Amino acid sequence: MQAPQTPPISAAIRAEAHRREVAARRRSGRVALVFIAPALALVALFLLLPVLFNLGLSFTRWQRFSGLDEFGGLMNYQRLFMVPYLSEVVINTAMWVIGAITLPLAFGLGLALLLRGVPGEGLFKALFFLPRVLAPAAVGTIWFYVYAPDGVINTLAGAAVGQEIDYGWLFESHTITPAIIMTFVWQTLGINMVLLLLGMAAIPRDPIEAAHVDGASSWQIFRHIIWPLLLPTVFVVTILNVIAGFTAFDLIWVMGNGYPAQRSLSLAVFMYYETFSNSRWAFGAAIAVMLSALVILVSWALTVMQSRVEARIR
Amino acid sequence: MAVDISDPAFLEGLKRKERARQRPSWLRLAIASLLLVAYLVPFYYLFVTIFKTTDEYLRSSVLDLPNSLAPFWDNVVQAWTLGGMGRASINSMSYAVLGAGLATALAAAAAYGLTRLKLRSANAWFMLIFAGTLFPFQMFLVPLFFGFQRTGLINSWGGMVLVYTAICIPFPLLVLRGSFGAIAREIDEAARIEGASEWRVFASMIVPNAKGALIALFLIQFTFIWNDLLFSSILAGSPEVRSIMVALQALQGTYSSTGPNVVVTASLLSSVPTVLLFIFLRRYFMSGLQLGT
Amino acid sequence: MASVDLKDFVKLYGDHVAIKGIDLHVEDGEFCVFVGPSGCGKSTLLRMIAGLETISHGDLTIGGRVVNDVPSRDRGIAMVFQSYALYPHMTVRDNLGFGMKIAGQDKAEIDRRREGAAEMLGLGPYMERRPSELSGGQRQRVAIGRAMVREPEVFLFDEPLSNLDAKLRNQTRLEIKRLQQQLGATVIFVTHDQIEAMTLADKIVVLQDGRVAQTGAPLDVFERPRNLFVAGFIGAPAMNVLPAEMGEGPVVRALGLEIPVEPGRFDLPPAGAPVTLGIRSEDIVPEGHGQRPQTGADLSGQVKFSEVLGNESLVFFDVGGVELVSRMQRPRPVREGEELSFRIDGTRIHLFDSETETTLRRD
Amino acid sequence: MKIKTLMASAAITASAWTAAAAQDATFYYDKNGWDEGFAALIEGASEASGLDIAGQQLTPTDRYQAYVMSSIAGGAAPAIFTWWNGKQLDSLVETGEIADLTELWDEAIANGWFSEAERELFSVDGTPYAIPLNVARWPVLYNKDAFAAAGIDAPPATWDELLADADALKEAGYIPFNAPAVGGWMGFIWFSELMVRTDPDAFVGLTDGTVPYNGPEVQRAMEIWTDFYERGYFTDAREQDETRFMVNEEAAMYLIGEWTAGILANRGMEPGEKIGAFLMPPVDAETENTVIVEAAPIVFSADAMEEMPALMDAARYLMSPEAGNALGQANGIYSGNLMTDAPNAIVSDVNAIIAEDAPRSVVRWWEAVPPELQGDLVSQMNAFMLDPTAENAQRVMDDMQSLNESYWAFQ
Repeated sequence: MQAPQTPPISAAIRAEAHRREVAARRRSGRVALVFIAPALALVALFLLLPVLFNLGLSFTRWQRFSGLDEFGGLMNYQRLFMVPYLSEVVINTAMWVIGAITLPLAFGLGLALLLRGVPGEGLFKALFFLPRVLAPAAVGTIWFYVYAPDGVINTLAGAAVGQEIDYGWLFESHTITPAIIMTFVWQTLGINMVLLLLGMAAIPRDPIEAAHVDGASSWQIFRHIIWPLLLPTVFVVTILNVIAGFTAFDLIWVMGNGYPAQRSLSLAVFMYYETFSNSRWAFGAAIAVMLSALVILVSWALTVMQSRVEARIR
Repeated sequence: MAVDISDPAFLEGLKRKERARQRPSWLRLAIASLLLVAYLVPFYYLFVTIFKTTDEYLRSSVLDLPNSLAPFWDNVVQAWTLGGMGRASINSMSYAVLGAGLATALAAAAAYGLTRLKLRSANAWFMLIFAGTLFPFQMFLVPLFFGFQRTGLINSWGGMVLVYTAICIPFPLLVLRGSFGAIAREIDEAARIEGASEWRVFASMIVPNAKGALIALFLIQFTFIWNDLLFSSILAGSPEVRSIMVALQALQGTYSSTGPNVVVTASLLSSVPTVLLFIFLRRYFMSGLQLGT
Repeated sequence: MASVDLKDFVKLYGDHVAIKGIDLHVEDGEFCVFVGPSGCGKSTLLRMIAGLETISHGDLTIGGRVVNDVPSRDRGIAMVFQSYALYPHMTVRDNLGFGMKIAGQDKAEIDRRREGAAEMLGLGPYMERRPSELSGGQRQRVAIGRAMVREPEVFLFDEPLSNLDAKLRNQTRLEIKRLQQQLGATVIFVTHDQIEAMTLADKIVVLQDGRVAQTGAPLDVFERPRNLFVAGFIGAPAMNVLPAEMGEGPVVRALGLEIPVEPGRFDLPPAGAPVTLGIRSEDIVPEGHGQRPQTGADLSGQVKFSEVLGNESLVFFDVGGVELVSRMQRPRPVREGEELSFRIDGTRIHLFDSETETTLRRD
Repeated sequence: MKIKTLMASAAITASAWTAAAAQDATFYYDKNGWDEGFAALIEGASEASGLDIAGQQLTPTDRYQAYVMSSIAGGAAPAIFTWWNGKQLDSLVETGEIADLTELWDEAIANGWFSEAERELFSVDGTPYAIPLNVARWPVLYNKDAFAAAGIDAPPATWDELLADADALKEAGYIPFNAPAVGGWMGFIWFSELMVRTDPDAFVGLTDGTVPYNGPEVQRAMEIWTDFYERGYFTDAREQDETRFMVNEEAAMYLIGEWTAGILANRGMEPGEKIGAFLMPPVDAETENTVIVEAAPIVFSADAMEEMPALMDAARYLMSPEAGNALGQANGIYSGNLMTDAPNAIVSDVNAIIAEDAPRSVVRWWEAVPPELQGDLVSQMNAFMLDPTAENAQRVMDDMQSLNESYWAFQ
C-alpha cells in the first residue's frame, strides 16, 4: 500500500534536527560525564597512567640513584634472559600456573559432585569456603608453622609411620613451591567448588532426566551431559585461577620467608625482589611488562576458547 | 481399582516409601565429613595454639591440647602491643570501609552515567575504565611507589584511601553496568517526568533497585582491601599508616622474637572482621560470586 | 487542563525519518487517541510530547506555552507506561507520593491527593504493598493513580492496556474513559488496537508511516476513511478491497457485477477508468439475513469457511477466484462448499482512486 | 548538586594531606624497635639546633632505601636520614647531595669523642660524610653457665682452644653455636667470620672483585664451615626465632653483633651475668687479629645544611656523648663515642678487648659488598646453611662466583 505523499525532508530541517539532537545529547552527555568523571579520574590517575609510565620505564636505565633520563632500549628485556636462575623462576611460575589451574578445579569439582544433595550441604559449603575470606598473609603465617620441621604435617606424618620426621617443607628447593601451591589450593578450592555448584545448578534438569530415561549411567550422564554444559563455568573458574596463579604474591612472600632463594619462587616475587631489594627500578618494570603480557595472552587465549565452547553448546 | 486415601495406614505406608526413595546417601556424607575434618586441621592447630604460652608451644607437640585457656589473653595483648596491631587495625578498617565504600559509590555513579544517560561512545568510556583491571598488580607497583614518593602521597592515609578506591572501581563498574542495565528504562523516565533530577533518579531509583549487588560488591572490595599486603606494604611504610597485614608480617619478621603462639594469635585477630562479615552476610558473599562470573 | 498543539513535527534518527511532518491540535479536555500499526511512529510522537525524545523540527505547545526545550518534569504532563514503570522498591503509597515528595509538597497536600486517587481507583487495601505483590490490573491502577496525583495539564498513555487480559482490558477501558470525563482531563492515548481507539476517543489520529493518515471523530473515520490505509485499518474484519472499473450510469463494475453508485457522493472518473472498490463485510448481506439493502447488486459464491462469533458469523466465500468476507447476523451453520447468495449494499460502498489510493468521496 | 560539594570537600581534604609536613626538617630512619632512642635523639637535636625536627620511621629496609633513593634522584634529599656505610655510602655520596662533615669530625676527634679509626668507617675517599648512629663490633656472645658446666674457665684465645671448648660443650649437652638463617640475611655471618679468621686481606678482596668466590681462600673457609656442621657445632638453621636456642640454653655461643645483647637482656639473659663476649681467635697464629665492625651512619643533605646552618648543631649533638648515652639507655645501643658509658657489660667487655689487642677493623661484609650483589650472594650462603654438605659448598661457591663475575664485568 502506498503512503500519502509529503514533500521530502529539506536540508534545512535536517540541519536543525541535527543541531537540536546534538544540543540535547550534549546536555545529557555532560550530565553523564559528571557521573563518570570521579571514577574515570581516579582510574586514569592511579591505574592507567601508571601502566603507561611502567611501560616507558621498562625502556630506561633507571636504578638506584640514577635519574630517569637515560634511554636503555631493550636492555632490561635482554637482561632478563641473562639472569642465571631464570630457569628456576620460569619453572616455578609454570608450576604455579598449572597447579593453580588444575588442582583447585579438580578438587573443587570432586567436592562439588560429592556435596550435591548431602545433608547439611550449606554448612559444608560454608566451611570449605571459609579460608577464602582469610587474608593470604594470615593463611601463609599459619601454614608456615603447619609446614615447619616440628609442625603439624610432620607431626601427623611421624605419628603415621611411627618415627620422628623433621622435614623442612619450606626450606627445600623441590618441595617449597608444591607446598605453597597446596596452601593456595586449600584456600581457593572452596570458591572453585561454590562457583561450580552454581554452574551445575544452572544446568537444566530435562536433559539429565532424559538421559536417565534412556538408561545412561551416572558417569555417562556426567561425562556427556553435565560436563559439556558445565564447560563455560569451568572456563570462567580457570581464567580466575590463571590470573591468581601468575600473580600469587602474598602467600609466597610470607611462606617463602625462610627459603634462601626466595627471589626465584615466581615471576611476581622475582619482579618485587629485583625492584625493591636490588633497587633496579627499570628492570622491575620490564619484568612487570613481561608478566602482564603473559597474563593477558593466556587469559585472552582462554577467553577465545571459552567463546568457541559456548558457541558449540548453543 | 479403587484407592481409599482416607485410610491412615495406607497413607503412612505411602509416606514411608517416598521417604525411603529420597534417603540421603550416608556414604557420601561420611566421606564429606572426613574430608572436612582433614580440611580443618589448620584451624584445629590455630585454636590449640592461641591458648599456649611460648614455652608450652616449644616444649609440647603442636597438636597437643593446651594446658589452660588462660594464656589466650596474654597472647592477644602481646600480639596487639608488639605488632602495633591496634593502630594498624584502625588504619585497615578505615581503608577498607572508605576504599570499598567510595569505590562502590563511584562505580555506581559511573555505571549510571554509562547505562542510563545518553552518552556517545559509552562503550569506549567503559573500556577505558575497565582496562585498569587487565593488568596484574605488579604493573602498578613501580610507578605507584615512585609517583607517590614524588607527590608526597606515599605513607599518607589519604594516598592509601585513594589508591584502594581506584583499584576497586573497575570490577564493581563491570558488575553494576550489568545490574543497572537490567533495570527497566521506564522507571527513570517515569521518575524524570515526575520531576526527579538526574541525581535523584540515581539515588532514589537506581541505587535502591540494585541494593543486593551493591552490598555484595562492597563486601568483596572490603575483604580485598582488608586482606591486601602488596599495596600497603609498598605504599604505607610508616607506623602511623601501616595496615594490619603489614603489621602481621612485621610481627613474624626478623627483629621481633615473638613465639609462634603470638604470631598465630595475631593471624587470628587479623582475620576477625572478614570472618564475622562472612558469617553474618554469607548470602551476599555468595551472590557476589555469581556477579563475578 | 490545557490544549496541546503539534506544529510541523519531524523526528530523525540519523538518516531515518521516523516522524515526517505532523500538525495536530488537541483540545482542552479532549480524549485524543493515536492509533496505527506498529512502527507507524505513534509511540515516538507521544515520547516527543513527553520530552523523552527530542523534537527534531517543529514546535510543541502545551497550554499556550512552547515547551520544546522544557524538561519533561516542567511540561505539566503525566505519563502512564505500557509496562506501568512502577518503582519496584517502593510501596504503593510511596509510588503515589514520590513525585509530590520531591517537588517539596507539604505532607497534608500529599496525603489529600493520595487519598483522593486511592479512593477513586479503589487502591485503599493495597497501599502498603509493593508492585510485585499486585496483580496486573492493580498495577495498572496504581500507574494511573500516580499520574492523577500530579494533577497534570495533560495525561499521556502509552498502550497502557496491552499487558492486561481481554476481560480486564475492557473493564479498565471503561474506567479510564469515566475518569477522564470526571476529571475533564486532556488525554493523549496511544494504542495499536482500533477498537480501543474507537471506544475511547473523542478524536482519533490514524498514523501511517510517520504521517497523519486521518484525523477525526471515531464514527467519522469509520464512515469516511480518507484513504485505503485507514479503510483497511479501521474496522474488523478489514474492508473487502477489490479492483474495479467505472461504467456508465454511473455504475462500478467488479466481479462481473454492476453496482450502482449514488451520483453526487463521489467525484467519479470517466467510464472505463480503473477505481478501487471497498465494501465492509456488514455491507455484503447474505440472503435471508438482516435487512436486504434497497439498492445494490446480487452475487453468489461458494463458502470456503466461516468464523462463528456467536451473535454473528463471518463467512468467507469465493467469487470467481476473489475471496470476500460477509457478516451474517443471527447466523445459521454453513458448510464448506455451500453455495450462498449475497447482496451488496450499493449505498455504502467506498471508492478510491487507484493511483493515489485516496477516497473519491466528496465530503 | 551534591556531587559538586562532594568533589569540593575531596579537594580540600587532598590539600590538607599534602600540607601536613610543616616541620623544618625530618629525620628518616628504618630501625624499628629503636623508637624510644630515636625519640630522645630527635628531641635533643631539636633543642641543640633550635629547629623543629620531626622523626619518621619507614620500614621495611628495601622500601626505605627505595624511598630515600627516589627522593634524592628527584632532587629532594631528606634533611637527615640513616644509611649504611661501605659501598652503600660510596654510591650515596657520589650523588653529590650529601654534606661534607670534615670540620665536625675534626672537632669530635679533638674533643676525644671518636678516633681516626671510626672516622675512616664513615668516610668516602678520606672525607667523612656521615656521623655514627651506632658502631657495633661482632664478637661471640657466650652463655657463662654453659661454659662453667663444660668446665671452661676462660674464653678461647686460640683456634685450637675454640675447637676444644666446642667439643667440651657438646660433651656437656650443649650445641656449641647458635646459627639461624632467618630473615634472608644471616647467611653471611659465619662465611665472613671464617674468611676474616683465615685471611683478612682476601676478605677485603672479595668485596671489591679482586678475589674470586671459588678460589682457594674461600675454599678453605668453606671447608671449615662444612667441617663445623659435620661436627654438629650448629643449631638448626631453619629455626625462625633467632635467639630461641640461646634463651632456652640449648646453644652456648652466638656469633652476632653487640646489639644482640639488648635483645638477650629483654629475654632474661643479663649481659655480664649470664652472657659474656670474646673475639673469635684467628685460625693460624700468624693471621692478623681482626674485628668486623658494623657501622650505621647518619647523613645530612647538603642542600638542607646550606639552607639551615643550624642543622650542624643538630649533627654536633647527635655525635655527642649525651646523644650516645641517650640511645644507650633507651635501647642498649652503642654509638661508638669513646666518652659515653658502655650501655651494657658486653660493650664494655668488647671495648676492653679492643683496647688491649688493637685488632684491625674491617667493614662488615653486608655493607662492604656492592648492594646489587648482597641479596644474591647471601641467599647462596643461606642455601649452604640449609644443606651444609661439601658438594653443596662447591655449588654455592661456583654460583657465587658466577654472580660476582657477571656483576664486575658490568662495571
